[in-house]
Amino acid sequence: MSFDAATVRKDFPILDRTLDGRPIVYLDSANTSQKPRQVIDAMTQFMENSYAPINRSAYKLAADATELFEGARRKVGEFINAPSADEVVFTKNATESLNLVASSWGRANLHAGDVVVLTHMEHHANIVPWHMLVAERGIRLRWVPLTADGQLDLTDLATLLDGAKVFSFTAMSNVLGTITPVKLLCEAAHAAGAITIVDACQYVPHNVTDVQTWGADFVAFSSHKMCGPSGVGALWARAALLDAMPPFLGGGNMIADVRLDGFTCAPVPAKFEAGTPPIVEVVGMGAAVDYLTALGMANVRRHEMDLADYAINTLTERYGDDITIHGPTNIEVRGATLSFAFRGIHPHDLSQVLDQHNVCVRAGHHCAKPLMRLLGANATARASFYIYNDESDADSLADALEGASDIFGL
Amino acid sequence: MSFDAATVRKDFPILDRTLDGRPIVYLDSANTSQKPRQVIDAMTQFMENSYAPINRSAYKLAADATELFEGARRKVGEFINAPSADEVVFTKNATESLNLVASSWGRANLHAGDVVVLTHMEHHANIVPWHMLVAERGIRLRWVPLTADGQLDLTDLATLLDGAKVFSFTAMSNVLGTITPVKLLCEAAHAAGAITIVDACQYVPHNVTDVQTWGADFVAFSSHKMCGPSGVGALWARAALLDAMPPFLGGGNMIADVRLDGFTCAPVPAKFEAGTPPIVEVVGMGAAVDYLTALGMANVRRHEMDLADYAINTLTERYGDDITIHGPTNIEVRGATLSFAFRGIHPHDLSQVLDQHNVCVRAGHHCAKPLMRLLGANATARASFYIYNDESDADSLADALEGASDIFGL
Amino acid sequence: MPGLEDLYREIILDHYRTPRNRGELAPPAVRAEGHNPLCGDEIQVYLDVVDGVVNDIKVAGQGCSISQSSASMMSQAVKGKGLAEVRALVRRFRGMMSVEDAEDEITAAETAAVKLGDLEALQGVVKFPVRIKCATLAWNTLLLAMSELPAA
Amino acid sequence: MPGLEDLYREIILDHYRTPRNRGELAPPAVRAEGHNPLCGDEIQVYLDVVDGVVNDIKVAGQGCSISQSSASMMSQAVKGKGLAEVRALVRRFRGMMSVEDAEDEITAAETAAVKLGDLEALQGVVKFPVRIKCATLAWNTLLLAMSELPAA
Ligand SMILES: Cc1ncc(COP(=O)(O)O)c(C=O)c1O
Ligand SMILES: Cc1ncc(COP(=O)(O)O)c(C=O)c1O
Repeated sequence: MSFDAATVRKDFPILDRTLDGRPIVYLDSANTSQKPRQVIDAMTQFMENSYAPINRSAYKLAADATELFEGARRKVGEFINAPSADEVVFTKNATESLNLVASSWGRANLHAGDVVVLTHMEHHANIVPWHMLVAERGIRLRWVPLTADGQLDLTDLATLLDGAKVFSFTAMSNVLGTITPVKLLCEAAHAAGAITIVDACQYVPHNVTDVQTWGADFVAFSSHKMCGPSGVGALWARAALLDAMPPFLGGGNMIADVRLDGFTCAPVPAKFEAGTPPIVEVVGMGAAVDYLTALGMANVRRHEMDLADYAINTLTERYGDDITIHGPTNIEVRGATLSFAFRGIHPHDLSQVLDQHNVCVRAGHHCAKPLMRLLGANATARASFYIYNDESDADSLADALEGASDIFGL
Repeated sequence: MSFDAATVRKDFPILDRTLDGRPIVYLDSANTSQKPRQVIDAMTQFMENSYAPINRSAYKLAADATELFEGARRKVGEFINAPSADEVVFTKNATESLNLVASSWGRANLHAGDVVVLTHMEHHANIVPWHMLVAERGIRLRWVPLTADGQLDLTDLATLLDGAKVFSFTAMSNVLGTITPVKLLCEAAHAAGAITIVDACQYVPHNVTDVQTWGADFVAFSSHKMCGPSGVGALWARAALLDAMPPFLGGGNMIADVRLDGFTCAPVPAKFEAGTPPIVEVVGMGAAVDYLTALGMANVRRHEMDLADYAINTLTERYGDDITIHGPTNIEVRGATLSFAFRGIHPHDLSQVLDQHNVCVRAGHHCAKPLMRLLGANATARASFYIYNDESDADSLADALEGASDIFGL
Repeated sequence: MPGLEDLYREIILDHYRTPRNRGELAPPAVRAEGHNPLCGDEIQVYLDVVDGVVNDIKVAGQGCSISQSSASMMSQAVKGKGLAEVRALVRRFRGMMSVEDAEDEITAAETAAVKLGDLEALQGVVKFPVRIKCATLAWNTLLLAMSELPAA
Repeated sequence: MPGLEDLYREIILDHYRTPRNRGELAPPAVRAEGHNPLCGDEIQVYLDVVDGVVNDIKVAGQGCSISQSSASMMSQAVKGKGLAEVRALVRRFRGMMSVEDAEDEITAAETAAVKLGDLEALQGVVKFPVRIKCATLAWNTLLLAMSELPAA
């Protein structure tokens, strides 16, 4: 199948819109992606025709809704090549997925002095839950450093992993765009006896994901970054790990029995899905998976490689030393997420100027403050491209930058 | 304003639908409510025109989305008469709200031997999180028993509360329909030095809610039961309590700073909203609040009192001793949620038979197994009425019951 | 749309009204407990196995017509059978309920050879997916009981 | 739509390019740190108060033009002022940024009487709600520093 961004773009109503008479150049998909008509319609139609409780009531309407809901679980499972759909736990976002692992697996398995290995390019969602266990349990953290071009520096990996219980790392950096060698990292971790947690929040929306080839133990991601609704995320994990873990949140749906003096848990995935789930959102996430599957994730990846290549070339040819693009230059190991510094202008000011042209980029620490400090900045501007972007968007970005330095007289 | 269920009903597309040629008699709103056109449209329009990240990016689209999102927080705050919108924390559902309190306030304040008081009519969401603290911390639970007609038996309340740290109770039972005297219970708890947690999941959708008059410390509820989207809930709490509590989930948005060696928290409510929130769903919840406000919650309550009265009379007049309706007979202290037993037919079988007439009732333990055991059943059938139901729905239920006993030859 | 007559066959209602093998067994019979989290049904299966053969089985608990009749028919079907045969029967029954079991030492041929007899009446349950959990509750609890038997 | 000229007034850019009172102060000056979680801006305010008057103030940290110029202007505005006057100024400035403060001992009249001078240039920020947090960062950090002063 050939991939045509212009056709894809037509599926996204918001990109048809103008603001102050000009089209929107949306370059903030690493933050959250826009929603195609197909997903919006799936949610609307579900609410108009089929909305009902899940896994609780027996009437047809509820049985049908349950079937749609569990069908979405199967779709999400297949999308990442999970051995079984029952290994897919729906959460509210990737942050909850990671907290679930740290809290449930972590509290059951980690004790004072135990080592958890992270990397210097983690998102706060994969740092703070571990800091909380440092404070509560006295576990210790070790950090995989970075190379000059923003890849993981694996020189001392074996030493870092030595004696570690957990290696938790991102599959793709939301700041640098770096894609990490997940399979190799899982192998190294397992060789050292550590379990692996993959933060695939930035990877799943942009690449063919195969949790079995990775050999990972836990994989976390969010619907809203992959054309799906907000309010839902997923955690995939090996059934044996989920089975052995204590529950996370307590309440309805996650129990087999509750008595005045205690409770027993339902089997997975229900065990980790306390309370009324994001019913409509799960169905919408299933529609997003259908949408991406129809595009073909290999096509998506190829498109984004081309686009990253084009954008990097355009910006560097035009601005030379005035622009610094962080992260790897090798397109094979990076996605189309470009953090950059421009003529010493503070990213916040830069984004304000770009916004005059409806060019939407994020300025800030991107929830990765430790990485920011290593980059020697407290913020970067970040342009992140997705399926609905094409070369014209990269050109718009380049054009809009032109005016920026005038204002600040720098 | 006068309240007309037939007009209200027109706002709900799903109730216009037929199944096998017959209309849907939806009597499962205590489980989850249907969604009016106004809420569906608000979500659709937001996704088509205004979707963007919240509280992170600086461009107009993001600023406008943030304003809509925070506007919804103000609406929700006003709906329950919160002193400040910043005291409203968005969660994924009431279950998460209650777990947040048990985990965050609980772990910071409860130690071995400390007493938490619950009632015999609590939902699992207000039992299991405490059982988890019993296992982890060695806290002790005491239970407020029930009277014969399904109200709280307050005879020994002072004794039960004596020395307790927490009193956590429902404002309205999802099984019996009982409305509890929240203000009085809060006063008694405070007099004993205990904090109060109100599970208002069944109360907020059906009544005028005023957390200040209640004098409660924490109040939890869900959007999906009050005409709003799935995937979002709320926790209200006094600012001073929230300020003093440790965080719950760790990640983006809830931090002020993150370093390799630790983190500091953002001010509330951000402190308790880790990760990308249910953006569209919060906006939809705001629309649901607008919708209910326009109807007038006092009108809603009056409508449901009339309807409960009518349904109870119709069923008892028609079936006499063949039907047992649980819970209070005094309409003043109950909502329009009717659990019942009919001619010894198992509720699951009963609901199957009713479903032949598209009468949707829930059969089961309603996530309140301890209460079920007290009722001497392991399940009840439950018909729960809401704004879009009227007397004809009660009649349909009564008619559909007719055929039930034939099949089982009982 | 499937009608109620597909679900509530006469033989099912008969087992519901007059359940066979109800009661309890004292140790050394093993006891297992099952819950249907959906409807609150609870079942206890007491299993007495002597020399690899089901010597006696009793069922207690509460439930709907489908879960109770399935339990009653199950108790009749397994009584007197060898454990391997029981396993094949469970597999066959779960298969009829469209529950897929992972491959194991029981071959497809062995499973297919199992006679279901009266249990065929429960076939109609598949058309009511929500009730499948009612029909399989007793069987899953039986598996649990078997897993708790002392190793021979 | 408000234009960039509303935001980036010349006087703001001047304070951004040439910030006043940059640096640190040694104890007994108090130090407070502020973060803008949105953009990552960090600011440190050093406050030296003698006999209830701001004897010296220094500002360190990194930030955008708005947060840096606001900090610079603030430092100029409060230096030499008594603490009560500083409090009224903070309130007045936050008011201009449409941040509502709870009633306290400072009256509305006192607040209204405060002269903002150069700070008026930041008025345009209100039209860009996301930038309000940039403009108020230094001021909130000043409040923090004041709260850490030893009781007189
Ligand atoms: C790499 C990475 N991990 C985790 C997250 C957290 O995802 P969410 O905010 O959906 O919980 C994000 C996105 O914000 C991310 O980019
Ligand atoms: C009284 C009560 N509390 C708590 C809950 C849990 O709400 P949710 O499932 O939305 O988390 C419910 C509804 O299921 C309820 O009825």
